[in-house]
Amino acid sequence: MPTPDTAPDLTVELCGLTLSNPVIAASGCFGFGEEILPFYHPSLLGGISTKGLTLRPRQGNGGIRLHETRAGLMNSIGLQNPGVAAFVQTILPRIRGLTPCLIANVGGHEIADFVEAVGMVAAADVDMIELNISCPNIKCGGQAFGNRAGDAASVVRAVRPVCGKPLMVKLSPNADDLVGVALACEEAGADALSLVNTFNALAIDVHARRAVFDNVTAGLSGPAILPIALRMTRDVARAVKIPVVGMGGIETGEDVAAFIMAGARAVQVGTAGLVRPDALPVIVEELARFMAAEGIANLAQIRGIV
Amino acid sequence: MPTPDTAPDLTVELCGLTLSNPVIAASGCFGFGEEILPFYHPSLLGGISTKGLTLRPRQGNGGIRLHETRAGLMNSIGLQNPGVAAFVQTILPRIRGLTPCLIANVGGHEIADFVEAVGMVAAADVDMIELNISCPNIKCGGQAFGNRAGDAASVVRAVRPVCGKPLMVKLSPNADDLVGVALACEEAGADALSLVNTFNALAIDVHARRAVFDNVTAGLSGPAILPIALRMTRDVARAVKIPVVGMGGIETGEDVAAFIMAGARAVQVGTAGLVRPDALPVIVEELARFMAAEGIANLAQIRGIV
Amino acid sequence: MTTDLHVVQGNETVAPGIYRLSVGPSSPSAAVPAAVQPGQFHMLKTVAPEPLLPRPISIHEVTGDVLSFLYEVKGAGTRNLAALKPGDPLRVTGPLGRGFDVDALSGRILLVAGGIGIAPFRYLARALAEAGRTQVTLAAGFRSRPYGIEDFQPCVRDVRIATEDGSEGVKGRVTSLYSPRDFDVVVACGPVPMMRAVQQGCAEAGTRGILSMEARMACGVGLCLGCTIRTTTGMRRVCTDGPVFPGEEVFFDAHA
Amino acid sequence: MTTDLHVVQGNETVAPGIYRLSVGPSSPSAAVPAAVQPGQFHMLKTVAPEPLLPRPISIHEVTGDVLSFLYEVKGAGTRNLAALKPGDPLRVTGPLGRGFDVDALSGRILLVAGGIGIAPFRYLARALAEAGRTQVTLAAGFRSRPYGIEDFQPCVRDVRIATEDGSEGVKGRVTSLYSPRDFDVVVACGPVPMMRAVQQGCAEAGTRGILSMEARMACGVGLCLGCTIRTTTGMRRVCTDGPVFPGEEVFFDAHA
Ligand SMILES: Cc1cc2nc3c(=O)[nH]c(=O)nc-3n(C[C@H](O)[C@H](O)[C@H](O)COP(=O)(O)OP(=O)(O)OC[C@H]3O[C@@H](n4cnc5c(N)ncnc54)[C@H](O)[C@@H]3O)c2cc1C
Ligand SMILES: Cc1cc2nc3c(=O)[nH]c(=O)nc-3n(C[C@H](O)[C@H](O)[C@H](O)COP(=O)(O)OP(=O)(O)OC[C@H]3O[C@@H](n4cnc5c(N)ncnc54)[C@H](O)[C@@H]3O)c2cc1C
Ligand SMILES: Cc1cc2nc3c(=O)[nH]c(=O)nc-3n(C[C@H](O)[C@H](O)[C@H](O)COP(=O)(O)O)c2cc1C
Ligand SMILES: Cc1cc2nc3c(=O)[nH]c(=O)nc-3n(C[C@H](O)[C@H](O)[C@H](O)COP(=O)(O)O)c2cc1C
Ligand code: FES
Ligand code: FES
Repeated sequence: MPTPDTAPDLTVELCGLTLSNPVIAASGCFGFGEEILPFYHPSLLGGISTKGLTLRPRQGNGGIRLHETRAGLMNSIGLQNPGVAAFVQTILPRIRGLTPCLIANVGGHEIADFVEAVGMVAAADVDMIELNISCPNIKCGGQAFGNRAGDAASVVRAVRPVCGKPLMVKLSPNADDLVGVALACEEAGADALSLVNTFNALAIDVHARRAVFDNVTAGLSGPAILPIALRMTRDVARAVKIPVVGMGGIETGEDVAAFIMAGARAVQVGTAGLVRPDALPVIVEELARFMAAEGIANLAQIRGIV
Repeated sequence: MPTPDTAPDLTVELCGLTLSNPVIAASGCFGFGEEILPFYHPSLLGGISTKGLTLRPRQGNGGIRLHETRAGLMNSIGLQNPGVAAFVQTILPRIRGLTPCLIANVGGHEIADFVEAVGMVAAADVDMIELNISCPNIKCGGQAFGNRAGDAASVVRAVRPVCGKPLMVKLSPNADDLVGVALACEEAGADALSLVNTFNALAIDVHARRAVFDNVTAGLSGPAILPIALRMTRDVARAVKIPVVGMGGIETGEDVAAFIMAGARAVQVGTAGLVRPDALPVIVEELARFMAAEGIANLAQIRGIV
Repeated sequence: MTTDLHVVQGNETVAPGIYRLSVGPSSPSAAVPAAVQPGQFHMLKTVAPEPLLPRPISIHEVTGDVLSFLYEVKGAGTRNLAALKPGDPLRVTGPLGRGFDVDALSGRILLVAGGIGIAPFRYLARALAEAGRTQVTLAAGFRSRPYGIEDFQPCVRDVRIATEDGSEGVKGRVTSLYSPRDFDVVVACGPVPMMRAVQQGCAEAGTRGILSMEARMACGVGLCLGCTIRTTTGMRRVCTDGPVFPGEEVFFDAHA
Repeated sequence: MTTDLHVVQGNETVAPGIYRLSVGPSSPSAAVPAAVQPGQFHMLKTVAPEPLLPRPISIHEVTGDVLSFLYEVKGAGTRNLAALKPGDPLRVTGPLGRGFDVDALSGRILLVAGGIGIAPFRYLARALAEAGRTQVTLAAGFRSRPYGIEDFQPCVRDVRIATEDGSEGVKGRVTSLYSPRDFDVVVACGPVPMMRAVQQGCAEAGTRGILSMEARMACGVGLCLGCTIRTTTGMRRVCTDGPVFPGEEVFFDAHA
């Protein structure tokens, strides 16, 4: 047991990497880690998950891309990104030094594209791959890969051989059977799981009598979803043996503690960092203060206790 | 087209009943309709869905039953109710006159109980049965009936012969395949569907290092869930031919309009009526004002247009 | 029993973290307020969207159509209350629940308050005095400095104070201030562990105990069954069947 | 570029629904504010939990370390701003974005404002005057009564006003107040349809157009890609690549 004046140990081991703390910047909410530099240095965080990368550059979606709901944010960015080649050649050298845990988030609409993209990024100097399987699977009628265990397993199995780096699979909360998908991904070779991606949701402009977003539905994130994301994190963490990175609506250090108690190895924070650019380091400090006040020496003491 | 000074027509046809407006009090958030009398007469509403009834009386859950989250409410009431017999004998005669659309909400943990309970209530003077299939199915390892199409269909098929009244099946948003469950219920003989029940969610008291609720998880309702509930309502309304009653987080007349535009025949309002006892008639007025301002003569003009 | 926007008239700190709020009708033509019984409460909600739910607060004093509340800042809801300024709107729903039955309180009456549990006793003490009860004692316990104990005399003839840190009155718990045998009825309001101790003392002494119970509430008007406690007559709603219960009916095990 | 709590110094109505807010550092020891360029903006968020996101508001005036903003109440976010009182805390993140390049603005300069689009021009006009630009004209269009048009002289030599209801100045659209041919550069800020019309006029006349664009924002600092517009150089973020863009680069079809 620590004496009260021992600083709590916030470190986390994730797939062989040692993170200084469990707070990772969530994909799509942190660019490539450079825009935050005027506010703080990202080495204060456990790690960074990049904006979702795809094999080819994407312009993303037209029309409105953001819409606020009660305690939530809906987005329809449409995976705007420069493509993996530009990432590896131009961006990666610039950002490599920003964090000791650089996670390349990779999306795709076809298995072949996933394989090619993961192969390219995994061969470059990144620390981990996060496979975003919430994207609609063009070959399977537009259902997201992550919605069904079979589809999820096939994309994980396909990228596994080309991925020499730790492979984290990011689960969709819209899955038909979330725990089934999680188990299928573990079985197919995932080294870790992260969840949740955004909830499929709808906003209607009743005056215009149409959906707010051109794509009709969009993804819901933010504090509104926390209680559901926390439940899902616990469900998955209890079902699998590989580490689970939890996320969804985290705003405070105590929220992080809740996800750890629900079984998460580490967490990601997205929307809160959009609300306030310095949110993530503030959350890290809050977590340290909470642990000190509650006499928690390290996160293993509380992990999965609920 | 109405002249500007024609009052909009708010009536709704639901399974042969004509409701004066589409706003129905949601089950579990309106008792049996008597407590509201000091504030307004429930005949101002389209209808009332009663607190969930079970075959035998239930005390409900111990421990904390309510917990607030950002823009949401978690509850774990545990179907506290006096049982169908007491309802039919004692309560029903008292409340029969409160509304022309009295919907008896029935829950259960075994198919045999559902059949017996529905049989008793449907033989009494209620206007419709709402079958709550979100309750855990004791015989199937505690998974809710509503989580799988097969389980949902079997309970609907079992109660259908004993239910001489219109049968509305209330879907769970936690379903593995919501549209599949909806189609299975339609196929099994449901006259209408209502959705969503509460989302399975988790709250942790990080100071006590335990779940807030004795049952660990509890149901999330309120404005936080609206965007997901609205999306689900649209998904189901587009898939089935029977009428769909939408709900989840409705707070305003414009929210009602959004659900109608997403394809709902009518709506239910739960949590908002707990926040403020006169919320439901205020919502009805707001809807009327919205329709008048936008030149919408009746709800059919906007139903399902998104 | 009404729900409408009232107007804040005053909202002053009376001790660290303790405020006294008074609200009046929003217009002279507003409905005449219903008569409020001591021990009843109102659900209060500012116009802020969060927290979602209103908060139950006991009636502290009634003066004409002005309602006063005494409250302690605990979390987001009471923090919103503390930010109210004169002229601000406040949604007030009430009066709610079953208060104290003044007619049934007679003889030597002891009021036992734990911390902010003092809130409903001021109005009750006045009602008891007006009903001619002359043998009323107040025993109030606080963690540290007392608050809300002024103006009880002449309504009560004896005010006894305990503080856990000994900063005022007797050092210790409120239950050390009295012997239940000396009273015909003990009326208590405070945290659950205190209520349990008070009722246990009453039971042993054969003295009637009357408890004003707390519970988390959503609606406050009997709709949701969120505020129930286990009693000898089954699960009862604190908001409509209470908040005042005969002490011997309450099972304390039901509380988390 | 910092994010911290500032203190509200003033927040007055200047016209129905239009407010002028000024904020200062929360303590004398607070970091020296970064120099603010005209056309930059700040993300403002009150301590209220809803709406979740801060709101982008252009810099209206800078006086020492006091920042002023001119804003119109549109929805929940600006309603929260309007409720601020002196002494209240306000989270201010900025200065953000690429503002007007004063060095590149020369010759006969026209500032075209639509409604609350007037906000950034006061600080710009002062900067232009300080940079020795003497041929600056302001054309401002309003639905009804004008606001925010005081104090432009002597920085600009001509102020032209249009109102759609004719209540002041010329009745009609702001674009009827000028001919783009009479200017070397036209700088516009206002609603998208106005910007489209201004840019079209500029294109036809061969005059350089400079537009300060609007978009819904989440972060305001380039993280989320929520605020992009389609331009000849691809999707660009209004918050970091803009809000000021060369008019000929903007495709207006991308707007809903
Ligand atoms: C009938 C009744 C009358 C009351 N009268 C008064 C009064 O006159 N003055 C006063 O200061 N308080 C009174 N309370 C308690 C008051 O309602 C709570 O302190 C308040 O709701 C806390 O809300 P919050 O948002 O500030 O804190 P929250 O953030 O909601 O909670 C802070 C802490 O208080 C606990 N809590 C939340 N709600 C309640 C509740 N209803 N009862 C007990 N604990 C709760 C939470 O578990 C948490 O530990 C009364 C409660 C009831 C049921
Ligand atoms: C760079 C920049 C500078 C701005 N400067 C000023 C300024 O100095 N003064 C001022 O009054 N306003 C300014 N705005 C616009 C201001 O940000 C919006 O009016 C405000 O965000 C609306 O928030 P709300 O919560 O009040 O309304 P909401 O309820 O969010 O929205 C009300 C209406 O405004 C629309 N809207 C929401 N956000 C924006 C937005 N960012 N841009 C355009 N329309 C929007 C919505 O679609 C809706 O129709 C600026 C916007 C940008 C992007
Ligand atoms: C604007 C925005 C863009 C996002 N882009 C991506 C993305 O490219 N890839 C991905 O896997 N997740 C993406 N997400 C999802 C987040 O990484 C995260 O899973 C989700 O927002 C829930 O966490 P939060 O509530 O903390 O934001 C995005 C979320 C937002 C709000
Ligand atoms: C306190 C509470 C009790 C509920 N009890 C029931 C119930 O007994 N039967 C049922 O079908 N739904 C029950 N529900 C679910 C609601 O009827 C509704 O489906 C859900 O709350 C979503 O709507 P809302 O966001 O408008 O509250 C309950 C909800 C709450 C908040
Ligand atoms: S708080 Fe809803 S029944 Fe008591
Ligand atoms: S608002 Fe987030 S990138 Fe511009």
